[in-house]
Amino acid sequence: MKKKWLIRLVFSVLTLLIVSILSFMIIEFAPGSPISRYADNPKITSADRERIIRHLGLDKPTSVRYFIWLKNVLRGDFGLSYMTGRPVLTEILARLPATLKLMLFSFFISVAFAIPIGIYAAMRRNSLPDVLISFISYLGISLPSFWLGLLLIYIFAVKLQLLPAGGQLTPWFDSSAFPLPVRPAAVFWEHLRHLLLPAATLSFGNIARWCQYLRSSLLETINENYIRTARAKGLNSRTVVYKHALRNAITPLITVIGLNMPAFFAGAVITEQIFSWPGMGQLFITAVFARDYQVIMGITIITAAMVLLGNFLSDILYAVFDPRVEYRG
Amino acid sequence: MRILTRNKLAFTAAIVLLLIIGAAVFSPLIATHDPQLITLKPDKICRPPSAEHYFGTDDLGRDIWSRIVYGSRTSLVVAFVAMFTAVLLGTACGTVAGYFGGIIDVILMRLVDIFLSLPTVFFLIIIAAIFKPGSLGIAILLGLTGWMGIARMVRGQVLSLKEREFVEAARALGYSDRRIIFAHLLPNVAGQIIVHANLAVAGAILTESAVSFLGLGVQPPQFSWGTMLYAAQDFVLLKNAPWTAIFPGLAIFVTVLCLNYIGGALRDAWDPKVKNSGESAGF
Amino acid sequence: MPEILLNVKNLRTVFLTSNSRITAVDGIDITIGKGEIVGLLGESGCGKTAVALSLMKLITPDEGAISADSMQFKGRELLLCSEEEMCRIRGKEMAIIFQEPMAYLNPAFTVGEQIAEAILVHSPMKKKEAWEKAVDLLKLVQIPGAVNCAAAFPHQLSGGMQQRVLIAMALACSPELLIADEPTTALDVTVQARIMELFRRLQQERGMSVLLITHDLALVAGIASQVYVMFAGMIMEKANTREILSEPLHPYTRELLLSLCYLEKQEQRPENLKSVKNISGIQPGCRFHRRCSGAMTICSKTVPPLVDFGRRSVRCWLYGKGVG
Amino acid sequence: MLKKYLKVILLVFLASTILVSCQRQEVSKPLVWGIPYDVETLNPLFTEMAVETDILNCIFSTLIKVNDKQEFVPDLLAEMPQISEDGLEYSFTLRQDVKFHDGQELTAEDVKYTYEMKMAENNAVPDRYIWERIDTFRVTDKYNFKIKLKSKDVTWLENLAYANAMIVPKHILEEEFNAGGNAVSKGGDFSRNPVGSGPYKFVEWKTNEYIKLEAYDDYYRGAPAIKEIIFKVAGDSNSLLAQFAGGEIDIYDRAEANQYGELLQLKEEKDIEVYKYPSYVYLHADFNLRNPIFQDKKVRQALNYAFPKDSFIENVLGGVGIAAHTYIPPWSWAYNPDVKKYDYNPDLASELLDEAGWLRGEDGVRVKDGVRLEFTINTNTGDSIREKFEVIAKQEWEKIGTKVNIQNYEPGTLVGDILQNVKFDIIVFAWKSGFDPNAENLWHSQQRPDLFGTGQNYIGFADQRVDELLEAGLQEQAREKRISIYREIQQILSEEAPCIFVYFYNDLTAVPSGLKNFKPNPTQANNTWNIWEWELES
Repeated sequence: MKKKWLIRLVFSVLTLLIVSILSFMIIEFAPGSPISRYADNPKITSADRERIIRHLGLDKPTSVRYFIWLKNVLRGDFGLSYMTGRPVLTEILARLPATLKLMLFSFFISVAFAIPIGIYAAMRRNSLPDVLISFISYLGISLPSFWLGLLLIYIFAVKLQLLPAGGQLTPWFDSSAFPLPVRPAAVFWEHLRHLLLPAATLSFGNIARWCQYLRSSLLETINENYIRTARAKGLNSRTVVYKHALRNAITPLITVIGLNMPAFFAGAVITEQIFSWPGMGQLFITAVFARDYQVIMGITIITAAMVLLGNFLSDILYAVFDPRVEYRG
Repeated sequence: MRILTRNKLAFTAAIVLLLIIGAAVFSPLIATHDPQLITLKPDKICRPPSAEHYFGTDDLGRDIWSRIVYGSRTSLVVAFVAMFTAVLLGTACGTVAGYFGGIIDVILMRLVDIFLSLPTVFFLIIIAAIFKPGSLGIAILLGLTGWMGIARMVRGQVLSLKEREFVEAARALGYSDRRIIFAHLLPNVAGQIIVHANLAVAGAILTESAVSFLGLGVQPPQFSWGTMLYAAQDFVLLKNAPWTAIFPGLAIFVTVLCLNYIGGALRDAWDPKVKNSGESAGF
Repeated sequence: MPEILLNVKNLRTVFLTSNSRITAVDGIDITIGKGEIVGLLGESGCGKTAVALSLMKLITPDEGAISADSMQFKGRELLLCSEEEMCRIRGKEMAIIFQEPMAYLNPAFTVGEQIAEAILVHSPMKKKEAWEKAVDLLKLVQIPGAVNCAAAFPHQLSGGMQQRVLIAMALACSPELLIADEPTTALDVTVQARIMELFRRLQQERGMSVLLITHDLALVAGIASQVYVMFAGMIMEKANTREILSEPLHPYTRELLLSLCYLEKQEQRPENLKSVKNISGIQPGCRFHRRCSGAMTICSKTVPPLVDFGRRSVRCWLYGKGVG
Repeated sequence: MLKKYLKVILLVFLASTILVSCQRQEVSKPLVWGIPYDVETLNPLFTEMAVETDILNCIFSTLIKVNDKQEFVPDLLAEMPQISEDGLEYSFTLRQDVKFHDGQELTAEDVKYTYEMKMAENNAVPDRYIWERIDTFRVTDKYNFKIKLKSKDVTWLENLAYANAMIVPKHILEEEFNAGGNAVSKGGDFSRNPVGSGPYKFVEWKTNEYIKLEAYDDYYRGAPAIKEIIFKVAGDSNSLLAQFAGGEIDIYDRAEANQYGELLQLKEEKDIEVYKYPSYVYLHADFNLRNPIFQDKKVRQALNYAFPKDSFIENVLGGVGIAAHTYIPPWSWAYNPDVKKYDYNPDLASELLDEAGWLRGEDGVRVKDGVRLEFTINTNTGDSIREKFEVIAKQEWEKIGTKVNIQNYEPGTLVGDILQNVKFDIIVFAWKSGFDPNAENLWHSQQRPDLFGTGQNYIGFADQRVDELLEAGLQEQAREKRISIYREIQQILSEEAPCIFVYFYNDLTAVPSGLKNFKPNPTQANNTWNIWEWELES
């Protein structure tokens, strides 16, 4: 079994390599170049341009640049950003925590809401609450996050002024202004109140999708015969649902959630933009527009690695929840 | 048709969807105005819904009702083509990988991983730059970049289904792989596929709008519900002329809703497991 | 007549589907005495399983509804028992063995866990003790390598093993009434015999009653004292085993007896709830009249009443002059 | 269990809300300035972004400044430089009371070092344009230096007023320069910990969150009144508006035109002031003169006549903008009020096309010599105003018998490919004029990048008279003579109509009404140019 996972790991690394080659080629074929940002700067002379191209190492052929890049990456050096001149890794690491914080919190929120709501809807299927839940879910699925985000900002930040419209922390927030006993609560709240709106925006669609998945999957499971066995043992309906049905119903959800990892990143790009969240999303967009190859490659590789990790974890979880898969697979 | 009448809700949904499709086909008959007609007069710009303009006008004085009617053409084509592409690719890949396993599985799943981790944005930019796709092109692109989820889901389902007794029985009876896949496996995965397909339609309508922002999707003067919604995402517009955002949003919502109800009924008809539980609505 | 354990009067079970109602059990009476083994005989789709589920009140409101004049178990009226009370009865006082073992075992848990769970629900015990008891139970049902088996997942076991696991699970709390729905279909003849032997032993040692539901007359013949013959949701004949075997009254019972003589190997038809559907769209008259060689005019018009002959009863126009 | 679960969530939320209401006691809040995105560097040697200028204005000083009346005033200099008769040599005298934030005195050596840094071979500074014109740089004593230009250029001095001519400290950069192998990096230590001589000291830069500055008490003009300034990154214009409305930022600079109404409405509710003032940025639709269709002046004029410029400004921009008729804004001293103005006149446009020989074909599209009058407009995606320009232009131009296609590109592609490789028919984007009317890079025939590899004359405009005038304008010192030079250039440009000058932007800035001495500055000096003077009355 260990060997199996090891092989999987090797394949993941190979996948990363292929992704890096493809990305490099794709970027290379994209119109525009890192110096196209100077096209509208009247102060740049053609000599300036050539000098910058040389400095960035862009005068070398693509394949040579790829191998230089690869060699450096293997040593942990992702190069310097063309935009800021700082190491790509530094740039990414400066933003990754914020992105992860938002993603993990939203993930937690999504799971925390989707699972009970999904169970509730399945248990009372076709009742009024279920119909309402599915209605809201469809709304969540058909509402674009940029729209929802703006709406939330308008209500909670502009009108009610309850929560901040953006940012991760108030720049002048000073925890020492609070007496010691409430200080942890104050810090916690300071973090939480900034997280609430973006996390809600990022989670709404997920909650909608996941709870409907779970509902449908639970309904299928509840019709399984082993549920009857469980009830025949004298288990109360709660145990039957939470232990026997849920355990089996959750497996398809795990795949869906694992697959949502890239979507989470994509969603984060828009959410981060709307809520001025200091994460990677904005870095990626500006890097794309500025054709900052180094940053793009860095983010691509790191997110690809995270996506692979997510898939890997979801596969492990899948095997844990559904022992049949492990058996022959 | 017999499938649908089983369930009044699904029946209603089917009628509504037919109406929407009808609107797309017969746009010129249903639209009250030229959807592209810009009227730069203060009394025409951002007007609320009225007898003249059922859904009001947008910030260039265009009739929103007519734009929604015409916009359905782009949106539906993009959504359905994207969905079919994704479902076809995903199901094929997932079934083959899950059923045959071994090296085929490994290769196909690595392919999925690669596609999942590629920077889709770049992919889209380049293809858009090279081919200048119209709405059909975008639809196929969206399908090509969105099949991986379905593939993994189908594979997972097939993996656990093929351990089930009926598949083993079928195999023991010497049925061909093709017969087992089409007669035994796919009908059992169909429920989940329909769920995914439904989501894919909604996803495609929305992704198209976001992608347009990057310069890869439907560009003016062409428009879709998604781009209408995107154009209305402005804070000021949202506050002062909410109908510019509400009606395209509603159009998407109703379509998604209908598809889901129909999908639910189709799945009931398809999936033997849920049949006798009286399960009707929902995914 | 021993002390009565279960007494059911006029049990009706209706299943709901999205477009119709199916009466799977149509007014049957069953009485089981303490320490008695009673057979419920009938072919696939006759509603046997529905009876089993109804007795345990395991039919959910979504699936259908049960009704009866009374359902007395140990002097308690089950119809009046809340779901909570039923939970206490199920598995402890009344247990059930399903056929199709693979489908009735949860694929996500080891069989040991599933058996231990059945024990833990009803008795305060440490998990480890329960596990040990589960292993004992597996030994009891003749599973070779019970310790390994307990740690296995259902899909890792053969059909016969799975069936025995289900039996072990049902026996976990030494129930007073065991409802065994085709308990030995998946087992080969020797194991089948051993299981029957086990039932008999438990009956004698612990005074356990068994409702043995099967299509296999031979199985019933060997073990049951009373036999109910069921066809299309109704009891056709009730008698003690000897009488049934020696002097079957109902044409259907006779048919069953004949088939026992001629068929060496019983066809193992999978039977489950879905086949109950066959009953829908019932014609008036005796349920059996279409297959009956001696059908009369009245048979196709009116349902015959259950004619009571004291110790035995039969539902056939041949034997009683009912109404009309 | 479900209910309990939901209850707990609700409880946490309620408790948090109560907590926040208790927390509402305002701590001494700094002045918060919203910026739409994070800056790239705080090293003025490498700066390119307007937002960077906002911040660098606080930290660094320049030799001279451009004030809100668009006049040169000395900053680090004791007085404006003396210019020799031939216009080649500039003599500078520095103030003697300027100290960097670390207490070291700012001297002529620092100025020279700044120049040397710009010119250092290994430094990847984006532009050397202004510095390359220097022939010699001579430090005469601690506070005096002389610069001699290679050739006469009356516009040269202006460049010294902006962010990329800010003076950096030699004693600090030297170390990095030597350690970096005769190079400093755009992302080097100095760019994240800048030390300047401006009114504010750098405190903290949290990537993509905020940059914090505090008052420099030893500033030579005296300690600034506002003690702390934070430049807070706020995503985009929607976010900026929301954060401004929610009180999270105090100053919203460069608001969008369509937000003007909203800001005025906010003014009713809050204590704010909204400034609307003309800017040097103008939107234009360039004709690609390499395309035979556009080589005929009459076609270009017709398209100019057929676009309803005034209606566009009134209805799409809500009046936040001023019609442009040339690249020089109406409030510039060089503006020519008598240029040809293309007021909306579709009939005249049709006539012009008829005259040019473009006659309507069967489908209503004009044809000449078998060529249809069909072309494509490009702009960058994500800019709703430009997209609106396109659809309006399409509607109006098709009325006069053309076929218009629209094709937009993601910004990187538009600039890097379509513009740079002049692959467009008509391209819509904006330029920012300098406040000096010189625009050699746009109109001189030697500045066509496809032919000469330099310049921004993407239109491909070539007019001998304009070339001469542009060259003369650089040599001429006297204001009156320059006026007549640039008036003639504008005359020719408006007649030739190489593009549609659409409108000059109006800049919008919303500030707390208690902010004193806020003097908006539409030049590249930006609005923080006089930040030392600001005071905040509550």
